[in-house]
Amino acid sequence: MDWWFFLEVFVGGLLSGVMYSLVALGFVLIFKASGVFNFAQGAMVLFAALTFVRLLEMGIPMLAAIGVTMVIMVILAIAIERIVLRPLVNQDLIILFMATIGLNYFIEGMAQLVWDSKVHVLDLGIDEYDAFEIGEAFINKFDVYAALIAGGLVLVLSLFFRYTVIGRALRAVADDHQAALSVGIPLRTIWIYVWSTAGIVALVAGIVWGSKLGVQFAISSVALKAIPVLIIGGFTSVPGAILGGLIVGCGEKLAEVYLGGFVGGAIENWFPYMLALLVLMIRPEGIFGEKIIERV
Amino acid sequence: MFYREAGQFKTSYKKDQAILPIFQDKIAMVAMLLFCFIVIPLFANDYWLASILVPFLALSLAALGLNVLTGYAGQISLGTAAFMAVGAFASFNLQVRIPEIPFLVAFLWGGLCAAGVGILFGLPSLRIKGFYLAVATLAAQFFIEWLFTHFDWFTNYSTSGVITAPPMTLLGFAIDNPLSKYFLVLSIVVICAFFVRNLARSEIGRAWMAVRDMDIAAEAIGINLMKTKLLAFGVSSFLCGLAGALWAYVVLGTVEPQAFDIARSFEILFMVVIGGLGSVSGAFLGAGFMILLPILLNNLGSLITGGTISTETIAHIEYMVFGAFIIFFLIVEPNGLARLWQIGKEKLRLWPFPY
Amino acid sequence: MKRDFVALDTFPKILKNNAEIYKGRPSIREKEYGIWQTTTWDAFYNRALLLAEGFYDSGLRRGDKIAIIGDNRPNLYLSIASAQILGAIPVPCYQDSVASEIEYILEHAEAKLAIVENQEQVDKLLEIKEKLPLLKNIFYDDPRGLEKYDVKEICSLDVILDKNREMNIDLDKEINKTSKDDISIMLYTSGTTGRPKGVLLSYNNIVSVTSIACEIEKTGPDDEVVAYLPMAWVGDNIFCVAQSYISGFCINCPESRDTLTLDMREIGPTYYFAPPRVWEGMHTQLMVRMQDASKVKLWAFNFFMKVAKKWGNPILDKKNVPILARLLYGLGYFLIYGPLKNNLGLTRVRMAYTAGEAMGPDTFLFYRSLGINLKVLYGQTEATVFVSLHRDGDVDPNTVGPAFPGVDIKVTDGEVFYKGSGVFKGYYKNEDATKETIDKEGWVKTGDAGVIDNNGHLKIIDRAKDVGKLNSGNMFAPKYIENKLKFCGIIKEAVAFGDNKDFVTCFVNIDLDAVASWAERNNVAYSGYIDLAGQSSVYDLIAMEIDKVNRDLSQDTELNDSQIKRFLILHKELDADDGELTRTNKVRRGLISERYCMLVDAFYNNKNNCFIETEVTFEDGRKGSISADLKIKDMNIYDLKDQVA
Amino acid sequence: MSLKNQNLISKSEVIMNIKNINLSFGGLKALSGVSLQIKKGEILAIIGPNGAGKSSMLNVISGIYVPQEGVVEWKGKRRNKIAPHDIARMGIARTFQNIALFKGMSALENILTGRNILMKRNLFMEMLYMGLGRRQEEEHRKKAEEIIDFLEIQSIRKTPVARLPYGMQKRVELGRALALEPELLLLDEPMAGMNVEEKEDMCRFVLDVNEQFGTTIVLIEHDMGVVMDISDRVVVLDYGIKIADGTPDKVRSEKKVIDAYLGVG
Repeated sequence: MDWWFFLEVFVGGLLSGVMYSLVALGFVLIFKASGVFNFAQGAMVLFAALTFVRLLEMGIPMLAAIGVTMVIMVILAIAIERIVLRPLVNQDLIILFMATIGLNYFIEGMAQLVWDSKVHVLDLGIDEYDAFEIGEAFINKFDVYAALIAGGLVLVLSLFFRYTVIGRALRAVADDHQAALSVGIPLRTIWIYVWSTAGIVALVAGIVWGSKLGVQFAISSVALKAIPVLIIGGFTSVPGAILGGLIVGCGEKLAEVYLGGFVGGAIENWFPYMLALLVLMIRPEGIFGEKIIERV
Repeated sequence: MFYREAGQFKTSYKKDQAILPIFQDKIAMVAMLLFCFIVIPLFANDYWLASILVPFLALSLAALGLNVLTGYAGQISLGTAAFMAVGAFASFNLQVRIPEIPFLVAFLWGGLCAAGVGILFGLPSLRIKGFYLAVATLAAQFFIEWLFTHFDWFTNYSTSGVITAPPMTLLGFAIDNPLSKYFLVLSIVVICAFFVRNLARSEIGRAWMAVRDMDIAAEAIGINLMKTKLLAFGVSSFLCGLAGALWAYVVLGTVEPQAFDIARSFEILFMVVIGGLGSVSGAFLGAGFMILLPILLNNLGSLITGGTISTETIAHIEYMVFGAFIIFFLIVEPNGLARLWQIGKEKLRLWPFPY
Repeated sequence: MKRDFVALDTFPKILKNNAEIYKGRPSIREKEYGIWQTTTWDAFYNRALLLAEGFYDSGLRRGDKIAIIGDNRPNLYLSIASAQILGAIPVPCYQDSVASEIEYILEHAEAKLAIVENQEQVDKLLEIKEKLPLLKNIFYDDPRGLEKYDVKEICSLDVILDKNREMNIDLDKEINKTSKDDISIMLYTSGTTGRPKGVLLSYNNIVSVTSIACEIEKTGPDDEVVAYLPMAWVGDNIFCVAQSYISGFCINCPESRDTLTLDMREIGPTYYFAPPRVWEGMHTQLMVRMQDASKVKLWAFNFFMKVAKKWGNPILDKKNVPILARLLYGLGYFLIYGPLKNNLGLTRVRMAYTAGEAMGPDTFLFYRSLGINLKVLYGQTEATVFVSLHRDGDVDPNTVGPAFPGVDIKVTDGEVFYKGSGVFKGYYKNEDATKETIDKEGWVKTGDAGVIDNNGHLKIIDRAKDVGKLNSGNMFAPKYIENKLKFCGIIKEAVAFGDNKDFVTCFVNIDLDAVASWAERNNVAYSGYIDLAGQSSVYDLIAMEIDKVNRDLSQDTELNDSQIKRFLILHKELDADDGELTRTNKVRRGLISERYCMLVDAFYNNKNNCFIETEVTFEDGRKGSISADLKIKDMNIYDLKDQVA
Repeated sequence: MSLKNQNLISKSEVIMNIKNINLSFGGLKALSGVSLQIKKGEILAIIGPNGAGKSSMLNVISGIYVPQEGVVEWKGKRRNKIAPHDIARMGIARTFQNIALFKGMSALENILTGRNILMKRNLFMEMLYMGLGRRQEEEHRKKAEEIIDFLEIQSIRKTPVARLPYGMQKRVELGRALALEPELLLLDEPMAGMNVEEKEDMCRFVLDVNEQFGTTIVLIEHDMGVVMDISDRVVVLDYGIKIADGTPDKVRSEKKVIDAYLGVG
């Protein structure tokens, strides 16, 4: 067996895993703060990416474009809170979940209606095929940068959670809604913050993925990839999301390379899910998730 | 106002527990059946039969199946299409292997296989709930889709992966024209609806609803959650499988995995949510809604813009409208059209009094 | 089914016959365990025999009395039938009377057995058993909570009905022994004065009168009636029991008090009797409910009600009506009247009666305008109900109709007398009372003041003894005034004074439901009845109604002086438990004017308010007292010449 | 004084015997060294201040919790871990502190659901609503109706439970438990949050159940007043330890109890 090749696959897996985590982060934020599983995260990635790329195409400088998109995402977050979440505030989580499915469709439709459904090339000035050489293994430069961005984002987020008022507030809510409310933090504002943050995370994910696959409808489906990541890592933990991403990433790559051959390939679509199922059966709350206790 | 119930008293439980205890409802039901079996065939043209009514009925059946699982037993599933696929492929394969099998038997077999697979993927529901479960069913969706695309055995090694469904003949005469297909599908759907209604008002149905409403209490009164949930998965998937077979054989005429992708799963989930969780009529209302809305939008679109509007744009608007409707119903009437219908009925029964 | 009731001259004989000719048809239904459990005529007959057997074994003999206490339950009706088979005399009692009242009746009637509904009644009887040496056994229908009682005299009816032992008495012979002059049933009239008297009714009385009634209304075995009125009241015995015996229709017993309306709706009786207060209650309720309807609905309702008011009665009376009006009425029927009747369970009603009290013409006409053939009858226990009765197409809301077939009516110096086949056999153990009620020619004095108008309709004004004179010398008929007041719907009870006085005054009880909903709509806050009754806005509301009545009275030369000058709203509802009303909810004038004499004085001493404290009895029998300072309000009086716009 | 007339079934036979059990979640002790005998046909009240371990005790009795130490004997046989849904089949039914009705169903359906364990499951017959499928629906409807009649809820038979007032819901839940025809009925704060009349009704029904069906009843409450009236025996818990066990009058007079209840009772 060729260890260099294995290494290459492994590292490749890890790096792509990081990109899953990037998407997963968005889910985690919202789930942590509101217990809502936001199925629309993928659509938000698509929307953010499309907005951003179209702004660029209009000739707006990148930083400005990022800024504007961020603002748009915040507006979107506010709109969602107003129109969707507030009326459903006391409903079962499962209802909220289905609502986000609806939201997912809405945003997907909107994104493509407002912008368009063509494939847009997003060039960050990194050559996709350029790679570092380590021994006989080739590690894709782009993936490395992506990983760095992701890492950076995680760092920023954790700082944000630890050192800002609102960040602490979010943690408080995550730990115990009542407590949070009793210290006088209105749930609504929290939700707006969370969704905005999630939106911005989506933007980052969108940029990264967009420049990898090109900005197109397909990238909304990376959300589906992120779901098993969450299950494995646990819905409530940022490091969990990262780790889950890594596991899924290299898991699927290795499986594809070493098993795929025997079963006609393309197993990365379902392999993560099977992995997730496995985890669910053993530890429903995920590796890092907090145990769910039911009171009789 | 049409309900004149005075004098409709019941002297036995048999009468009191009849499927439609109110006389006026009986009449309405009979009238509707007559309409479906006689009036529609007399007046509907092939376009309506082939591209609206038959698909509508097939999808209603799938929605009915999902409604058993999600609406009655409270177990959400995003893998409906996968179970449909199983139904379609199973019945196809049976017929390919044993050509002399009548297609109805094949359909039944399809349903049974789907039921089996459904129960298999239902197993996680014993440990996990809510959207965790939804995820488990997503796994089914992707896995099965993949299975049928990558193993030629299922597609009988046809090169394209797209295969035309075998012809159907019932008691000698072929079911090939829209009308005969309509009758076929309609009969199957009506029977299934009847069965589901009966289950819903029997011991099993109550067990399902108990699990849905308050599983701890359900356990405390001796309901075996595992058996009950798996039964729900079984019955639900059976119906979905049947629907899948119909979809492939009758609607498309071809058996192809692409017809059962995740989008279909969501479509059917939407039907159930919009139509109404936990009601038979909901499945039909929802399906009707989901089928008619696009057509409506198309016509509106071309009407307003005079045909200049691109189908793509319309598709996008469709997306938004569906999404919006889901949210709207979840907010305004989580029990969907069926509930609205029911409220209306209540009002009629109380008329002219407001309460 | 036409039968001559010469051979079949007693209920046992008729029942036996019914068991043959109506074999398999329902005779009595009871809603129990969620469905209408039905007993057929033959089954009913056989059970009756079984029960009779059991009664015989426990010592019931010809001529003995047997008390029946409880709500309308099939087994209680069955007990009556069984007793009659043995030639014993059933004595139904009001199920809500207190132990002492029951004690008096059972003691006076020398009851040997008591058949009661449930634990509540058993407890009452055990309370007074010592004082009733003659009372041998108590049988109960509903065993709930009675298993643990170990009193040898009490026993469940089921014990008898389940046992099937060999007959040691030939019941056929017993049945044949019964003759038309035997006493069929004994009913105690809760007299507005003094102790109740036991009215003896023979089979001849009941059969003859009832068969005529069935003739008039063409009742048949397909009719349905809901039994909900007290079994001790003559009406229930005639309208339900007797008529179902004669024409073979089915009696339906509701599931419980609080499901009555529901059960009414399910059964949809074809034949419905209700005292005015029930009709009025239904009407008020209906109007209150409609208040919350949407604008459109309300508009449609009001519009079509006008239509009905205009054309409903002519159509009902088969007068000829313009085709357009018919169409409009038809539409209204589809949209409003039909559903309305249906919700009240009156859709199938062929004939509807009211009696006992005067009924507000508006309410009366309201129901008729909906196409409900509501008719007034005037009757008495002593007459086996029927004295006079409205006929189809000849209905006048202000009268009680022409004389009942076979009944003669005469009015001598203001008081109504009658004679006919229904005239009772006498009061039990009370010769004097009997003598002073029935004179030698057999005329019975009703004690009611009335007149016969020019289309031969009888018109009741008041209790004869209540009719007094004002100091002006004009007639003073309190009841007449009180009824006029009560018709307005917001006044539940009224008591007028004026005999030997210069002017008329009255007490008022507001109708809590109606006034409360009024208060809601005009957001008047209140804490309870007393508070609400004391509110000056409520006083004004009542004053308006009284003013209407005064204007009305001022038109009548006779009653011009009877206009109400002063009134007050009582701080408590007049209540049968406090003896202020009879069990049939008639006001006990004398008692009231004694108990509240200080208020009456206040009226005529021009005081403007008066403090009063009264003792009251609560549901559970506890006593307490409530007090209030009552305002007295003055009204203005109209002269004859005043023309009303 | 006790409302119950005492000339009932002799309450000697022990149907459940709990020998000094210890129960703890993670670190914290819920019950320590509690022993308790439940005698056939009695009404036993377990009372105690909040956090005294009443609910834990109830869950031990019902079998949802299995104590780390100690023995629970059900009808003389030692009982080990059992599946939650088998508890009902053992003849133990319960109601919940905060109503756990099936909101999507009518009162009648809720009670019928209580009879599910007494029904046979047959997919096809129920699907066709024929044969057994229909027959058992009708037979058990009769039973359910008897309970409805017993609890005097005829007027709300077909009302969705969600629309019922609190007191009525509690009554329906009791009905659902009775539908199981249990030998042992566990009531978790049956009077919690009721007004006076509702409480009186509930008491009446509890007593009637006990008298007419001879059902053994264990109820936990922290409102002492009511309990003292209806129960034959009272057990008092405090901080997971049994501090008193005996007739209401006896218990009421015990110093420990008074201290534990200072201000509460």
